[in-house]
Amino acid sequence: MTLELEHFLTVGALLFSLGLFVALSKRNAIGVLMGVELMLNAVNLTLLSFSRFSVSERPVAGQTFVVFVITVAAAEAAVALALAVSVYRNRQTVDIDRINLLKS
Amino acid sequence: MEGFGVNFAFWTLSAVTLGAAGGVVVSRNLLHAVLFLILAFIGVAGFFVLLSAEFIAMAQVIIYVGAISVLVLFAVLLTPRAGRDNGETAMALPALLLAIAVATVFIFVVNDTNWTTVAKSPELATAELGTALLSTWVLPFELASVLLTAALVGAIMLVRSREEEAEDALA
Amino acid sequence: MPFLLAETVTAAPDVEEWMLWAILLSPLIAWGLIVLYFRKLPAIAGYLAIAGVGAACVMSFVAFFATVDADGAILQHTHEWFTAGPLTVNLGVRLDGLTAVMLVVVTTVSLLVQVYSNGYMAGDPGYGRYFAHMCLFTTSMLGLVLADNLFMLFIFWELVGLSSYLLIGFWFHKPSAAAAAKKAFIVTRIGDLGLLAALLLVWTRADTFDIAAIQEWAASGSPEGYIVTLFALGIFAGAAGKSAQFPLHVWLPDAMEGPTPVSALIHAATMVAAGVYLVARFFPVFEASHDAAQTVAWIGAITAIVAATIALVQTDFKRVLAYSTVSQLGYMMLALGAFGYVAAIFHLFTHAFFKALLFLGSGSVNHSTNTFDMRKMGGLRKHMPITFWTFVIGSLSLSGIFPLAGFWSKDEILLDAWRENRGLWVCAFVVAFLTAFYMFRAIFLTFFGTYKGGEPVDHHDEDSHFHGDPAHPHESPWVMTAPLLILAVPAIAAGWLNISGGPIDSWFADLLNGALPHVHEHGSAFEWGIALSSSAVALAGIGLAWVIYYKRWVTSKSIRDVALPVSVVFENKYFLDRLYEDFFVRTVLQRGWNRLLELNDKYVVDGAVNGAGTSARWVSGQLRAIQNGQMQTYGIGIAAGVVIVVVAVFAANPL
Amino acid sequence: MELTILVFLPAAAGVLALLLPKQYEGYAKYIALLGSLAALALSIYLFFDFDSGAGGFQYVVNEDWVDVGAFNLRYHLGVDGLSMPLVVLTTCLTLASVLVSFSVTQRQRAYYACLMILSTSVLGVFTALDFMLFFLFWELELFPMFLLIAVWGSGRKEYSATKFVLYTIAGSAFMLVGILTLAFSANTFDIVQLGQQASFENPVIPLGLAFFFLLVGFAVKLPIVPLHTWLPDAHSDAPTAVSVMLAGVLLKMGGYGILRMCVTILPEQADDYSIWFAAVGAVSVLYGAFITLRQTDVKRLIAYSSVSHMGLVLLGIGALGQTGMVGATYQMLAHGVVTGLLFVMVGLMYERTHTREISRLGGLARQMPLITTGLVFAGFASLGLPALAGFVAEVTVFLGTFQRYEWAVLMSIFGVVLSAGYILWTLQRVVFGPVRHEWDGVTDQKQWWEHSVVLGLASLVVLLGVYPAIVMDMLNPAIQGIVERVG
Amino acid sequence: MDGIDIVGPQVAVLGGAGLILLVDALFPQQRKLLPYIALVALAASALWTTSWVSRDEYGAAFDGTLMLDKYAVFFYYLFAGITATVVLASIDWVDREGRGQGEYYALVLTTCSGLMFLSASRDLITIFVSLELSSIPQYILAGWGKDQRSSEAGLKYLLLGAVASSLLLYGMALLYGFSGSTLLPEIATAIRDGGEANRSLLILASVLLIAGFGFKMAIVPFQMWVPDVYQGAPTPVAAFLSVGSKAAAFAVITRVFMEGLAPKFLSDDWSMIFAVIAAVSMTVGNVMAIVQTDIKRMLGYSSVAQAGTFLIGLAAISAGGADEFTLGASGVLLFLAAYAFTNLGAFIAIIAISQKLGSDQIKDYAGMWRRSPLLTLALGICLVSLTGIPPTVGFWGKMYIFNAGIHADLAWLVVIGVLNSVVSGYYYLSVARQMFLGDPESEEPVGASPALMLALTAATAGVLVFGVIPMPLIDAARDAVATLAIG
Repeated sequence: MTLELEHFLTVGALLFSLGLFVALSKRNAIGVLMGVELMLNAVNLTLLSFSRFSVSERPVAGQTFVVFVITVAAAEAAVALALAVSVYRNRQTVDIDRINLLKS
Repeated sequence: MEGFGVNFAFWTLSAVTLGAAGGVVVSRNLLHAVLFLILAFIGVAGFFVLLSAEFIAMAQVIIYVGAISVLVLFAVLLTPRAGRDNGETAMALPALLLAIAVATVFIFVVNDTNWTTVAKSPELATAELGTALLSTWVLPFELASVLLTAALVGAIMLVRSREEEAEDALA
Repeated sequence: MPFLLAETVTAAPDVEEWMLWAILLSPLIAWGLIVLYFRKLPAIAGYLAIAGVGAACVMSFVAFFATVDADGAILQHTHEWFTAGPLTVNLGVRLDGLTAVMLVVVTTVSLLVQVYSNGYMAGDPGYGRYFAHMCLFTTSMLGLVLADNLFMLFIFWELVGLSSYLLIGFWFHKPSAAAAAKKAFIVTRIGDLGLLAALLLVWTRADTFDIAAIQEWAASGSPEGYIVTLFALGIFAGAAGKSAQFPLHVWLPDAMEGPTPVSALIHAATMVAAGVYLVARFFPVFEASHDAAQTVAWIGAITAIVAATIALVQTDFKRVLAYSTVSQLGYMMLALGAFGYVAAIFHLFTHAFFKALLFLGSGSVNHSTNTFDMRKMGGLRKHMPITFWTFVIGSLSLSGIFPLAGFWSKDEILLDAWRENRGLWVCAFVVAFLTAFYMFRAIFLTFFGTYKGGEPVDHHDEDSHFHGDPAHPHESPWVMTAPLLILAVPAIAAGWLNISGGPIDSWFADLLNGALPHVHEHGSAFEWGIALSSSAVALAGIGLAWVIYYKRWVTSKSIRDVALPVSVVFENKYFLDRLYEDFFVRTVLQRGWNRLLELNDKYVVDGAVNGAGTSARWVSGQLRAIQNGQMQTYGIGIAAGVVIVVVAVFAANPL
Repeated sequence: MELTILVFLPAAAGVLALLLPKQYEGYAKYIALLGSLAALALSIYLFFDFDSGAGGFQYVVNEDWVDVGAFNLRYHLGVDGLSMPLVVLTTCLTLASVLVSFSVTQRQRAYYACLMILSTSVLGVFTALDFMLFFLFWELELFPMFLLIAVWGSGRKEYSATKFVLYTIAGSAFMLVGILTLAFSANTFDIVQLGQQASFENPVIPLGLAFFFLLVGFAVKLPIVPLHTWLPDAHSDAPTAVSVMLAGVLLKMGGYGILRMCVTILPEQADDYSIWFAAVGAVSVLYGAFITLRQTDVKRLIAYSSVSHMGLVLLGIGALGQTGMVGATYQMLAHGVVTGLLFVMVGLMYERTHTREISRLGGLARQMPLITTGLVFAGFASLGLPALAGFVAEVTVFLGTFQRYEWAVLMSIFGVVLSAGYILWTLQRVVFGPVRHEWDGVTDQKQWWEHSVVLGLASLVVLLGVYPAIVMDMLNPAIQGIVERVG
Repeated sequence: MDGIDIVGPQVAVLGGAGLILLVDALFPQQRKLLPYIALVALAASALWTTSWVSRDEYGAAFDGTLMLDKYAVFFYYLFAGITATVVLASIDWVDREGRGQGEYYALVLTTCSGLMFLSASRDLITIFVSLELSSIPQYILAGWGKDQRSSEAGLKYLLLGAVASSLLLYGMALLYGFSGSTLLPEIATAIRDGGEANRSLLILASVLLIAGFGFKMAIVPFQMWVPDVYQGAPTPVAAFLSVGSKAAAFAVITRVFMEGLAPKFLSDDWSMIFAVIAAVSMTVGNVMAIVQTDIKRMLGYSSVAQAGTFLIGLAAISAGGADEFTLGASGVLLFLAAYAFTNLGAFIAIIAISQKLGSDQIKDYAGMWRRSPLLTLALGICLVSLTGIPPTVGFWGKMYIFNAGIHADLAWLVVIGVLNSVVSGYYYLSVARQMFLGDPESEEPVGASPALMLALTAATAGVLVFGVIPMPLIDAARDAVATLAIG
C-alpha cells in the first residue's frame, strides 16, 4: 500500500477535530489549552506533509512554518497558564462554566 | 511512499496519536489527560520523522514534551485537587457534532483536491532550514524572539502575587 | 401688477371704471380705518361706516341710472391678477342690469341698517368692531355682485361668509352665538364645495372663468350635456348653502343669534339672496340644462314648504322671520327653476326691502322688551305704534296683499310656476297661504292682547347692551324708526316698478334681461286668475290667524293635539339638526370614523414603529441567551461559522 | 458669494451668541435678532434683484470641495425661481422665531445658537446644488432640532425629540441610498446636471426604486400619511419658535426635495408614481383633517392640520402640470406663513395660560382681545379664506390637479369643509364662549416684539393672498423647466 | 533602503519598548517618564516613516516577505497615531493600577510593532508571527487589571484567540499545500494556474482565513468574545483592541484577499461571503447594542456592527474593475481611519468619565452635560460620528463605503447598511440623550487629566476637521490602495 499525501492529511484533519472537540468541551481551562495544543500539532503535521509531498520551489517553507508555530504555541501556552493562574487567584477556580461574569 | 516499514510506522503512529488524543478526550483526571497529551505529542513527533523532518521532530519533543507539557503539569499541580477535574461542559454534545462536521468538511476537501505531489522526498538538510530561518524568514525569526520575550514579561507580570506588587509599588 | 386692459365694451353704461372700483373700495376703506384707528372710538366708527356705505350707495345709484340709460348693456373691465402656467386669473368688474339692481339693494339696505344700528347698538362694548364687520360685509357683498368672473365671485362669496360668521358670532361670549356662527360658516361651506367643484370643472372644460364666456360656453352646445348639468348643480349647491335651501337651510335660523340689524341686512336682505343672485347670474347655464333647472325648482319648492311649516310653530319672533326668509328664498329658487329669471330677481328686490323692514321692526320690539319670545310679549301695538304699523305693512307685503310690493313679485312667480309645472304652482300656492298665516300669527301674538312683561334685565350681565326697562315698553328712538319708515316706502311701492303688463313693465325686465346673452321670452302678462287666487289664499291665511290667535275661537293647543305627529315634526325642525349634529357629526364622525383614524395613528402607525423596536428588543433578548458568558459557546460559534459558511458556499455555488 | 454669506450668516450669529460670556447672556437674543435681520435684508435684496426672466440658477457659487475621481463633490450653491421664495420664507420665519423667543430665559446662548444653526441648515438645503452638500445640510438640521425640542420643549419632550430624529434619520437613510445610486448612475452629484440628465445608462438599481428611496426621505419630512406621526408629537412639545420653524420651513424641505430631486431628476418615474402622489396626497388631506377634529391639544391640532395641508402639496405635485406644481409651491409658502402665525398666536397664549388643553381654555377673547384677533385671523387664513395666502394656493392646486385626477381633487376638497370645521370649532372652544375667571389675571399681547412678529406675519399672509403675482412670476419659469422635463 | 532602515519604524517602537523596560528596571523613581518615552518612540517611528515617504523608496524586502508600499505607510501612521492616543489615555489608569508600569507600555509598543508588521507582510509565515506578536501582548493587557473581570476577559480572549489562530493556521497550511509557497504573489500565481479545478480547497482556505482574521475584526459569527472582553478589559486596552487590532486585521485581510486570492472564480464566492457576513454583523451588532446598559459593552456590540460596515468595502472589491477595487479598498481604509478617530475619542471620554463615576452604566451618564460639558460634547460628537451623521468623519467613512457598495451592485447590502445606521442612531443617541437631558445624580464636576484631554482633543478634532474637509484622508486612502498589486 502506498502512503499518499491524503493519508497524512486525513490523520491531521482527525487530530485537528479531536483537538477542537477537546478545546470546546473541556470544563477546565487547562484542558481547553491542551485541545488547542492538539490542534496546533495537527496543523504542524499537515504543514510537514505538504512540505514533504508538494511540488514546491521552497519545500523548506513548510518546515520553517512549523518552527514558528511551535514557538508561538510555547509563548501562547505560557501566557495562557499565567492567565489561568491569575483567574484562579481571583476566583479559586478555572472552571470555564463558572468564569462567566461577563455576559449578555 | 511505500514499503511495509513505512506503512507499519504510519498506521501505528496514527493509532497511537489519535488514540492518545482520544485519551485526552476521555480522561476525567487532568493529570491523566496531560500524560495522554504527551503521548500524542510524541506520536506526532514520530510522524515528523516519517516525513523526513528530523530536526523538527526533535524540536517537537524538546519544546512540546519538554517545555509545554511540563508547564501544563506545573499548572495542574499548582491548582488543588478540585482544579484537576477534566469533565465536559454542557456544550459537549454540540462540540462533538461540530468536531465531526469539521472533520467531515476537512477530509472531504482534502480528498476532493487534486494534489500535485512528488513521489520522492526532497532532500532537506537541516542546514537549509537554518539558512531559510536566517535569510528569507529572518524577520519572523526575530519577531518570534520578541514575542517570546514579551510573553515572558507579561506572564511574569500576570502571576506576580499581590505582595510582590505592593513591594513594587513602594519602590 | 401688470394692468393689462382687456375691455369688452359695447355701448356700455356711461360709468367710469374707477367708480365701480370705488363702490367696492369705499366701505373697505372705512373698514380699514375703523380697524386700524377707531376701534375704540364708537362715535367716529359709526359715522365712518355710514359715510363709507353712503358713498357706495350714492355711486351705486349713479351706476344704476347709467345702466338704465344704456338699456342694460354690459360694461366690463378686466385685469390680470396672477398666472400659474396655463392658469390665468383675472380681477374685473362687470356692470349690467342684474349688478345694478343688486348694487342698489345692497347699498340701500346696508345704509339704512347702519343708520338703524347706530341706535340699536349704542353702548355695546363692541360697537367699533360691529361697524368694521358691517363695512367688511358690505364690501364683500358688493364685490360679489360686481365680479366679472367666477373666480373673483368665489373670493367674495367666501368673504361674505366670513363677515357673516363674524357678525353672527358678534356676541361671542354667548355660547349659542359662537356655535351658530360656526354652524353658519361650515354649512354654507358644504355648499361651497359644489361651487368650488363647478369652478374647477369650468376651468378644466371651458378654460375660462369669465361669466360671459361661461354663459356662451353653456349655451353653445359644445360641452356634453352632463358636464353642463354638473356645472349647474355645482353652482346651485353653492347657492343652496348661502341661500339656505333644503337641506342646508339649518344654519339660517340659528344665525339669528347675531344682532338684529345683522339679521336684517345679511340674513334677510342681501347675503342670503346671494345664492339667488348666483343662480340668476348663470341663468343661461340652467337654461341649457333642464335637469338642473328642475332640481333648482323642486329644491326651492321643498325649502319653501318645509320652512313655512316650521315657521308655523315657532315661538321666537325672530325665528319666525328667519324661517319665513328661508321659505321666501325657496320661492325665489322655485321661480328660477321655472325659468322665471325676472320674477325671481324681482322678488329678491322687493323681499329685500320688506324683510329688512320686518327684521328691523323685530329689533325695535326687542329693543323695548329685551326678548324675542312672543309668549312674553303682546299688546305692543299701543306702546310702539310706528313699529307696529310698519311691521304690518311689511307683513302684508310679504303675504302678497294687493297692491303692496310683495303682491306683484309673488304673483309673477306663481305665474311662472303655473306655466312651467302645475306641481310647482301648487307648492307655491300652499306656501302663500302658510306665509300669510304665520306672519299674522306673529302679529297677533306680539302686538295684540295684553303685554306679558318681556324679559327682566340681568344687571349682572356685563355683556348685555340692553338699557331700557322691559316692564315699560316704549317706542324706539328716531334713528331706529326712521329706517323703518323709509323702508316702508319700497315695501309698499317697489312692486310697481315691474307691474306685469303695466306701463313700465318692460323697463325693469329689459334691464335684467340685458345681463343675459340670449333672452327667452317668458312674457309676464298679468293673469287675473293667478292674482285673485293668490290674494284669496293670502287673505284666508290672515283670516285663520285672526280666528285662532286674535279671537281664539279655536286654541292653538287643541290644533296641536289633533295634529300631534305633524306638530312634533315641525317643532323639531324635521329632526334635521339632530340628524346632522348628533348623529352624523358627533356619532358617525367623531365617535366613529375620526376615532378610528386616531386609533389607527396611535396603534397601527405608531404601533408599527414601536413594534419594530419591540421586536428588535425581543430578538436581542434571544441573542443574549446565546451570549451567555460561557467561553466555549463562543468557540462553537466560531467553528460552526466556518462549517456553515463553507457548506453554504458549496451549496450555493456547487463545485 | 452672496449666497454663502446668506447661508452662513445665521450660523455665524448663533456661534457668536454661544461665545458670549455668561454675564452677557441677555445679549444673545439681540445678536440673533441682528443676524436674522441681516439675513432677511440680504434675502429680500436678492429676491428683488433676482431676474425672473433669465431662468436658471443665479448667484451661483461653485467651488471644489471633495474630488475623488469616482465622485466629485462641489461646494455648489445657487437659487432659482423655485428656491428663492423659499429662502425668503426661511429668513422671514427665522426672524419671527427669534422674536417670539424673546421671552425665553433658560440657557439663552445655546438656545439662539441652535435656532440660528437650524436656520443655516434650512437655507443650505434650499440653496445647495450639490447632492451631497444638500444631504449634509439636510442632516445638519437634526442636532439643533433635537436639542431645541428636548431641552427647551415641554411635556414628553425627550420622547418627541427622539421620535423626530429617528424618523428623520430613517427617511434620510433611504434618501442617501437614493442619492448615491442616482449619482453613480449619472457619475455626478451636481443637481443641475442631474436635472438635465437625459437618461441614465445602466442605473445601479432600477430607477423606480431610486425614486422611491428619495421619495421616502422627503415624504417623512413633508410629512405624508402614514409617515406623519412624529409631527404631532414634535409640535406639541416643541417651544413656540421651533414649532414656527418646523411647520414653517422644515416641512417645506420635503416638498422642495420632491420637486427639485424626484420630479426633476427622474421625470419618467415621477410620471409612473404620479397617481400615487395624487392618491396619497388626497388621503393625507382627509386623514389629517379627520384626526384634527379629535385633538384636544391646540398645538397637536395645528400639527395634524399641517399634515392635511401638506397633503395638498403632494397632490399638486402629483398632477405634474405647471399649475399644480406652482400651486403646490405656493401652498408651501402660504402654509409657512399661515401656520407660522398660528403657532405664534398659540405660543403667546400658552405663555400666558401655560396650558394647551382646549378644554381648559375658553372665553379668552375678553381677556386677550389682540391675541384672539390674531388667532382668528390666522385660523381663517388656515382654512383657506380668500384674500389670505392659503386660498390662492389651495385653489391653484385644485385647478392644476383637477384635469388629471378629478377623483383625487373631489376627495380633497372635502378637506376644505373639514378645515373650516376644526378651525372654527377650536376658535369656539378656545377664545369664544363665556369668560373663565381662571384667566382673569393674564395679560394681552403687549410687548413690541410680540406686536411686530404678529403684524409682520399677518401682513405677509395678506400680501401673499392679494398679490400672488409677486411670487408666481418667479415660480412660473422655474416650474416650467420642470414641467418640460416631465414632457 | 537597506539594513535596519527597512524595519525602521518598527525598530523605533520596539526600541522604545526595550528602553522603557530598562528605565523601569534601572530608575524606578522615574516611572512618570515611561509613557513619554513611549510617545517619543512612536514619534520617532512616524518620523522614520515620513523619511521613507520623502525618499519615495518603496519596494519589497526580505525576499518579498515584507512589502513596503504606501499601503503599509498608511497603516504605519495610523497605528503610530492610535498607539500614541492609547498611551496618552492609559497614563491615569496605569498610575492608579500601579503595577508593572514599564511592562504595560512595553507591551503596548510591542503590540504596535506587531500591527505595523501585519500591515506590511506579504508572506503567510510573517503574517502569522506578526499577528501573534500583536495578539499575545493584547491577551496579557486584557488580563492586566487586578479584578476578576479583567482576568476573565484575558483568559477568554486568549483561549478563543488560540482556537481562531488554529483555524487560521490550518487555512494557511492548505494554501501552502496547494501552492507550495507562503508568499502571496506566488500563491496568486498558483491559484490562477490551477485553482479553478480545486475550488473546494480554496474556499475552505478562504473561510478559515476569514475566521482567523474575522476573530480580530469582530465579525459575526466570530465576534462573541468582543463585548465580554471590551467590558472586562481595562478601558484603554479595550480602546486599543477596538481600533488597533481591528484595523490591522482589516489591513491584512484586504492585502491577502487582494494580492493572493483575487481571481474572479474565487473572489465571487468570498465577496458574497463578506456581503452576507456584513449584513448579519451589522444587524446582530446593532440589535444587541440596543439593549445594553453598560457603555463599554454597548460599544463592543457597536464595534461588531461597524465591522459589518467595513465588510461592505471588502465585499465590493471583487466586483471587477480597478475602480471598484480602489473604491472598496480605499473605503475600508478611509473608514478605518475615521473609525479610529471616532472610537478612540469615545473610549477616551468614557475613560475620563468612568474613572470619576466608577461605573460604566449608561444610566450613570445622565446629566453629564452639566458636570462636564467638554467631555460630554466630545463624546456626543463621537457618537454622532459613529452613527454616521454629517458633518463628522464617520459620515464620510460610511458614505464612501456605501458608495463602493453601490458601485459594486450591492445596493441591497447598502440598504441594509443604511437601515442599520438608523438603528444604531437609536442607541447612540439615547446615550447622548441621557448625557444632555438626564438629571445628574450629583452636580460634582467631572474632569480629566491633561493627557486625557489632549488625546480627546486630538481625536475629536480629527472627527470634526476631517468631517468638514475629508479630502486629505480620502486622498491618502486612495494612494495607499493604489499600490496594492491585484493578484
